[in-house]
Amino acid sequence: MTYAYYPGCSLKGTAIDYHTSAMALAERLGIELKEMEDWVCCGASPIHQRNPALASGVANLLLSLSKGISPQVAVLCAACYHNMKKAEVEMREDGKKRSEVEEISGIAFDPEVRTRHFLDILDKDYGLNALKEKVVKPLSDLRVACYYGCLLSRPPEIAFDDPEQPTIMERLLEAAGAETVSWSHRMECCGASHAVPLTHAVLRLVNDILQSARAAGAEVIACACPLCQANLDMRQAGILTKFGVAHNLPVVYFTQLLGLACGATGKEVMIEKGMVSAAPMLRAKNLL
Amino acid sequence: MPYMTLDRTDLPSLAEALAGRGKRLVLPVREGPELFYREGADPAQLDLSTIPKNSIKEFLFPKSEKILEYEYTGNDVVIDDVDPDAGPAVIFCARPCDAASLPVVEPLWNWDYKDKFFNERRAQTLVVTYACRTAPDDACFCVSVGLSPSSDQGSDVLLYPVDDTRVAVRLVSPAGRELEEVFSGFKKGEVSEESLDAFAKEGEQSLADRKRLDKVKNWLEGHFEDPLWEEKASRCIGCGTCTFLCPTCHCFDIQDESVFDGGCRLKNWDGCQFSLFTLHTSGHNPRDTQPKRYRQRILHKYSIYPEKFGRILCTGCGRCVAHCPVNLSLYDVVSTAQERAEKGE
Amino acid sequence: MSKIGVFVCHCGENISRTVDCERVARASEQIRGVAFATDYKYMCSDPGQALIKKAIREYELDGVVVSSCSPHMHEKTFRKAVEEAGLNPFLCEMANIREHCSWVHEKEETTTRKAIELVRLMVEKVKRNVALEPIRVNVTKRALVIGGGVGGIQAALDIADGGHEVILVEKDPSVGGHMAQLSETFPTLDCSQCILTPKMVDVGSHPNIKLYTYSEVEKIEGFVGNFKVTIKKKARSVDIDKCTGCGECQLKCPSKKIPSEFDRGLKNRTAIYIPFPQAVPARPVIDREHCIYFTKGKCKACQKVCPAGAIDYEQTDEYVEEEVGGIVVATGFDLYTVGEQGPYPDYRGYGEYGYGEDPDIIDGLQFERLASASGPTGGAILRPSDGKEPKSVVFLKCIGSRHPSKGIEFCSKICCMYTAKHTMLYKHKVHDGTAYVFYMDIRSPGKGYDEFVRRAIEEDGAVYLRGRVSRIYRSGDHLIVKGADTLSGAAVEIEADMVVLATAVMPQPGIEGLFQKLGISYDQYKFANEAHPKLRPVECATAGIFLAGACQGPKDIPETVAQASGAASKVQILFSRDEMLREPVVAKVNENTCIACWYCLEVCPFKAITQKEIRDRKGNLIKRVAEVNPSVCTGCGTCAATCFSNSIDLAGFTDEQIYSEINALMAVGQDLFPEPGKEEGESPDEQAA
Amino acid sequence: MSDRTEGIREIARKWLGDGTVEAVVGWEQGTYKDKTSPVLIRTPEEADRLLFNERCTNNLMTYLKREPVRGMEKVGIVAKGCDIKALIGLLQESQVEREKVKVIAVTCPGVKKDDGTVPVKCRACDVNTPTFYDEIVGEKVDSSPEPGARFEGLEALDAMTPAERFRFWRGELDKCIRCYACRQVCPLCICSRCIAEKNQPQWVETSPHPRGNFSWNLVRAYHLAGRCVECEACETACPVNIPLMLLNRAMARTVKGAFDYEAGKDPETQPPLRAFNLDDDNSFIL
Amino acid sequence: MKYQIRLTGDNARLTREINARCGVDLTQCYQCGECTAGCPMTPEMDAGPTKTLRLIQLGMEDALFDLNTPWLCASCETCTARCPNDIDIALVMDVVRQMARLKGKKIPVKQPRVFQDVFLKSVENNGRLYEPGMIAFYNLRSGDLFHDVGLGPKMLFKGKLPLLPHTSGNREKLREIFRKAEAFEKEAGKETSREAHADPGHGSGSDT
Amino acid sequence: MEESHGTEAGTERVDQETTATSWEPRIVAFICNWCTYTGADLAGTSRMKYPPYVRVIKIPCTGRFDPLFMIKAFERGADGVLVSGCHPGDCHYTAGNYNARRKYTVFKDLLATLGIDMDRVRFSWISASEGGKWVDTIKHFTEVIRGKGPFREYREMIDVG
Repeated sequence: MTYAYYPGCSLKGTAIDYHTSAMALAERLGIELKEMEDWVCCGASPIHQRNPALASGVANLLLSLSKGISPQVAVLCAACYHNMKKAEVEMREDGKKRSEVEEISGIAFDPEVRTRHFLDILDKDYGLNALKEKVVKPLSDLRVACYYGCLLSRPPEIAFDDPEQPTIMERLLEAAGAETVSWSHRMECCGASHAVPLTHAVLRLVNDILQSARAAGAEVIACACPLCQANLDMRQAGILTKFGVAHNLPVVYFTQLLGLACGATGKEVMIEKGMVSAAPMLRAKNLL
Repeated sequence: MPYMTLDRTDLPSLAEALAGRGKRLVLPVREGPELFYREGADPAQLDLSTIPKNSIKEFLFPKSEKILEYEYTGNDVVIDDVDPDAGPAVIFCARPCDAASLPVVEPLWNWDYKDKFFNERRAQTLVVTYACRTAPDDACFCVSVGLSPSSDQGSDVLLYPVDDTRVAVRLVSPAGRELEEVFSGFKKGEVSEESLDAFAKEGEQSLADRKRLDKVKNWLEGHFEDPLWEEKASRCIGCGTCTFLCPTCHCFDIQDESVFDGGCRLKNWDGCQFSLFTLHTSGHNPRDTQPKRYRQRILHKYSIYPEKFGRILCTGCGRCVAHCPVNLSLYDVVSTAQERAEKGE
Repeated sequence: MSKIGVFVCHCGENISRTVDCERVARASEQIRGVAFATDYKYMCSDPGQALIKKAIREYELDGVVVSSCSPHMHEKTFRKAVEEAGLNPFLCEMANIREHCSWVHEKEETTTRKAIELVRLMVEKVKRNVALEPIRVNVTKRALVIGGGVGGIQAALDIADGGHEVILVEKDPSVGGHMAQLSETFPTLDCSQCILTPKMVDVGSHPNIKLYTYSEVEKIEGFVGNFKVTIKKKARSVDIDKCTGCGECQLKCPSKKIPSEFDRGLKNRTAIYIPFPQAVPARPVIDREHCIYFTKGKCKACQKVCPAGAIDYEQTDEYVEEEVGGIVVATGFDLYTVGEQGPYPDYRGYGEYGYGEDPDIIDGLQFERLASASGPTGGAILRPSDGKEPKSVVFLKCIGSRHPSKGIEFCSKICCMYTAKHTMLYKHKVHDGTAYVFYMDIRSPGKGYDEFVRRAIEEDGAVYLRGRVSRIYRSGDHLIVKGADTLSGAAVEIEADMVVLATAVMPQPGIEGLFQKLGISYDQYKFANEAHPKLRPVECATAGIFLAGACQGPKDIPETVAQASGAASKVQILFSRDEMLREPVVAKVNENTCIACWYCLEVCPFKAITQKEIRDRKGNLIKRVAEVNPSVCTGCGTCAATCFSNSIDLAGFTDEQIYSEINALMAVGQDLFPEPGKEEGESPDEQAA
Repeated sequence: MSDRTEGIREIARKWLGDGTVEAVVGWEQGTYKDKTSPVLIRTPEEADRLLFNERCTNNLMTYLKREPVRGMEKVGIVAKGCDIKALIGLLQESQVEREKVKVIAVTCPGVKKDDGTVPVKCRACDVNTPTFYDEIVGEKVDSSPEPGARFEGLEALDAMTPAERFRFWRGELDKCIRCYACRQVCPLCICSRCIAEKNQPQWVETSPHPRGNFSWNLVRAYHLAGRCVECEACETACPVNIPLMLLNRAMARTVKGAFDYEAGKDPETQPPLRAFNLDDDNSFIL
Repeated sequence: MKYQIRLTGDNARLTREINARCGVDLTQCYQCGECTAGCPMTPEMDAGPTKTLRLIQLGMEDALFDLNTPWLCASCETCTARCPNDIDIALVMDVVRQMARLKGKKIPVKQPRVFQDVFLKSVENNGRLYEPGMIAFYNLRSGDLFHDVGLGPKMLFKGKLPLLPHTSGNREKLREIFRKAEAFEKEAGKETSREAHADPGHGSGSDT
Repeated sequence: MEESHGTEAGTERVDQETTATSWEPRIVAFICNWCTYTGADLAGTSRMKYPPYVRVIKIPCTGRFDPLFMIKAFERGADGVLVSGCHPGDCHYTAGNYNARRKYTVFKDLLATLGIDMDRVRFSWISASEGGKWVDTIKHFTEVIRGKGPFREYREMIDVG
């Protein structure tokens, strides 16, 4: 199993732990994530907010970089996935759009190419049963709130699971022995695209999400998006200041937890990187 | 007696010269992969590489021809005769098998009724024939019906392509001889009568393996019912290709085409292979299967017509062999009949 | 030679003002086959008609062209007049020189010439007309009513009271339908069962009604007046004649945990059960899927306790044939169920409402059961999850309906009213509770309807919020409903104890199977189509089949009942004669040339064409050909136009007739390309003049 | 190719021997040049006459509609993938019963026309290895239809102005001699009485004058719309070389575009003129 | 009430312009409010998506570009996902922002616009995003010099911020796409826009 | 003489003929009994005015319309042919017009392929209440046909060889 891997900017920066843990996990599962050469930034939310055609043009460039590796493009960041998948689906289904985008990017769209989130790859290509076989250290007794956020399944055309009630992360983590909690805010937007310019508004959203997860008894939040992770993790200090609530709820990447379950060390999955560290809790449960 | 020769390259100019005096000009030209005789084609396009797909029949007996007009006034009908839409014509470089079809069908048009449309056209048409040096096609079998690749029957003038550059001219009919001056204008040389004989021999030689079909008539008369018909003709799909391409087939149908208060009567080609051909008003059809219709065609050509007019209604041009959509070969059928007659079967 | 009479009408001055009628008549005389032509001031008047009759006799006319107004105006008049003169009425045609000529053109040469040409076209047509005789069809005076809800009940009773036999087929074990499930009805708030039960009993005991419950229509053959219906009586496993309906079996049945269909899962029932106390017939049925005997082979508890010995495990499905003349379809509706795997696979669910899987998110019919005195809670409004009284209930309208992205664009029509009713019923029972209603529009036209909605708001304090809800999720003991109030522009969040979804009114799942058997058409949602949305709202395009109730589209009870009575009346009109007469404009097959490709059969909207086998005397099949049933054919001619070999023709509009009309467009005398300045080809009268 | 020939003969021998079929319709060597000719084989001994080669251009399905094959209880027929499309058409229109016809399918790398060129149907072929048959002979041949080949002739036609097109067709159709070879050879011209033979009324003038020819060819193409399986039999048979397939393919393109339908693909579907959709294109109707 | 609606004829031109730009037909909006109900940013917005769409339907151009709503949209697409009429509302918000920029409108809320600009500038310059540089530049441009300044050192400490920008071999290609897309956006919707401008006073809202 | 349709040649001819006013367009309308015929009646009862060059041939339903009718109409001198019936969903026979629409779709493309000037062929749905639409349709179609001039190309095929 070889995939053309598009990390995106965050995974080489603020979300280096996501990248590293995903690579560690992939290696243990025997999945090859081959990084595309000379990739550029997908532009995240600002790019389509500025100019939707530009967003699609850049996505088409990114998709074309998979040539020579695999038409299956593996993506970890939800924002990158969203931009690329959306452009891909649009181009495949709308001939007019396709020619527009091809014109702008100067690159012919290859209809064979498929943008795949790593969650989807683990679920459909690798399979829960195969994953179960690789688990050496089950995440027993760990109550996880799986957080999807918005961009993984919206619009519904790009979703790889039920767009309103996804269960893919729960299924993967349960396969690794964790207990997942049922909670209300798993799909609510954390406002990450405004994390910098409109911090005050974002604090409210993050607070609601953390509250909901805690109320459901979660000990840790697992997510699949570097923007969500950063936002939910880093803003806890701000929430304490603004609302006087100390959540102290670690927010980690699902790859980190799965990596641990599959035998990677805490260092290999960079578990220490979070602002609210998950390490003490995991250590207490003998998972580190 | 020597014959004059022309340069082959002069043939287009010759054609123009012959048609010069307001005559309609018909000559073979290439259309796609095949040749067709076409009226009004550019003589420069003259193509003599093989035998055209159509015959010259349509220039004497058009596929559709108005023969009268009528009009109602009140409750009366007024009928107007129509004259043939003809004028002097030259058919240039007809093949001998095509030219030979004219004397074959002439008695037919002058039998119990003299067909003014055919006759008038015939009288005004000059046929300049281009002899075949060797059989132009595998389907040819003119020798089988007593003709030859350099037959002069029906021709006013016969041209012999004696070699790659020269064409010898033989003025056959009185009408042809009247044109001596025109031909002389293009004269470049002469050949001897012997060389024309040699030419004719070479042509006949190229068809040496073709059977002489002299016993077919007899055989047919005794084999009206024979498994041969079913065996050969069950593949026949009943189209009109063979009859319409045939230079001697001459069946026609009369159609009235009317609008509200009048119309015209047309004479259109018809073919004996169509299931409607002999369909009676009662719904009965004496030739109700394709093998029966095919048998009729062979019988008419090789038995009935010869009986009545003393000539086989076939010039061996081979079009029905070459162009049958299901490759049902008339030669195959009649030569089988001949063989069986020879064997006394 | 034909002898056609042409009668040119002046219509007072309506025609003659712009058309030279006299000249039209004189020109018509010149047309071949015209034996007589005249003009007259008022052809439709008595003297005008007398003129036509006289000419028919005098000139022994074999065809008549009345050149006057539109045939839609007076075709019947003139055909009748012609018939009175002894000529077949179908030998009369009209040339429309008023609506299509004199009224729409100026007084010019061209207008008169057009009139002459229109006459000419019609003369040519009439020459090819043949005498046609009306088609007579026998009528079996028994009716079939499919569906035993209030619509079917009403239709059956009306027809039965009219003195005709009725076969009533209901798929469930009892008649009653959805109305039996309702608590109270709007806008009067009278008890649904109180008004329905007597009618159910009537149906059960009416001497003219033969009731087949737990039965389905299996096959339908034939046509108007002459249907043959095969009914499948599903095995009840109870001998309905022996059973007394004592209910002992229900008490002893050990399989008690089956969600009750009647209570929409809010209560359980046993495997042998009477669906509800007032059921008609009040006889139980064994649900073989859940019965322990049928699933495990052991038990027979019911058989042991039955004092009448009515339990029959060996019973099998039974098929009976009935002959009927007319059919009323009253198959009703079902509610769209929120969720991924509803009964309507073409339509997506509501993941944002948790697919409605939270026990406290219920639909309108479930609320009816909660509010019903005979319901699972005895009429107390208690939420399903824990039986607590909900202090705040949020009602959501347009769930599924008016939701193009979910594939349903129509308005379900009854939700606005029943939601208002629900808020009242709730408020009447939970005085300290609050009802919230999210709505997009309030649609309450109807007698007393809008007043009713206002009452819910003004007297019973229902809080109406104009907007939709984006999300519902559970938060502890509550459901959080996140909606919007577009009037204030604000987002709204409500902590609710219970949520009631007014889900879309959909046809019965899978009902298209029945519609296909009946040969009636249906729309994209599988609602049956009426013959004409305005003028034939209870008839189907297929003659002899009528519609009643929500199978045709969302309807409330009064509308359903009214339509049912309408359908019953249509049936009785059909039964009022021993024989039906039908227009002889029907298709006819030329069997000699038909090649049995069945294009005609497929394109016929009325299933009037069937396959016929032609056999020789020994019974060997010679060929198959299409055959038109003239009793069913309505004469649209689609078959004739579709047939490649032109082996079907349509009487009255035959190929020859149409051909002749087209042929008459051009005359030899017409100069189609006149030289500039030269007059156009003269019309015949000018030549004559 | 020779193994295909042997395969066909073997099956034919078997079927004729054990009474599976009364006769087998196949190709045999013709007597003119390298052409083949359709043949009806009735005994196992005769089976050796059957052959398959790249000159087997005829679509034998046309024989299913005519005597004597039509009257037979069981008949075997040799068919290329393209020929089988015609059979599917005949099945859709109930002209033959599936049980009656036993198909010996032959995988086909393509045939050649009389002039040695490869016909469009072969260049655009997507059924080199048939999927609908009773027996199949020959090695599997993968299909790789040349993109655009199917409709390539239409582009030139599309590029013309209507007036140019009309002139083009006027020239082509004037040549028509009404021999009806196109109709007779067409496996899907199934009418026992063609509309051109109906004279009460006579919608189509039988005279081979320009107007009659125009109507005839127009009606023929219309009656084949959505039904023509593009076997090219008509165009091949036409003795005056009218490009009939241009019309047929134009119709195929319309039907594909408007109704997403391709003839000869699926015996279970409805031919487009036997059905309709409520949301069919309405844009051209004012 | 800041605006009075005066309808003088062609009030549909904004709807048409948006349709021309992105293919979204806002006549389909029946103002149910589901977008507002689900929008995480509604509490911060002055109008909310539903009202925004209403102003577009009525052709209230001035009022529309005065709204902060489009700039507060977090692009979570909850509205798009749940719209009963399948209207891509998030895309409309993008397009409104785009139109405001092209038409040189004053932006009612500055930070998101500045963030967008510096983010894309960083991408355009480096091919990839250089987060520390982007944040610093953002703070400079937005005037909020110390925004999130506390987070920086923590992140550096955690090794989450790279010290030097990454660049990509496709940087030039990316810039070219930026240029072409810019040209394209100017071209798109030009027709409707021109038509709109040639016809002033039509159906636009006016200040009272 | 060069025969063509299309605008270049068409315009020339028109000038000549409109001044001469001798040629009149011949329009044949095949219309259904229930909708368009009644709509045309309504135009009459409302005393609307339209050019007198249309000849109506009534058929029960557009389902009855066989494309052969159109060919024959052109053969018999029509310069334009209109086919009109009930709007989708309104067919008196429920589906005749849907079947007709399929025939039109195929047939119009065939005519276009053969080079028939498609401006001379028109399909419409005109309901019983659309008297105005009938009038507009005829007016407009007449104008178009006037602009095109006589359908010489078709009619000249009449001459027999």
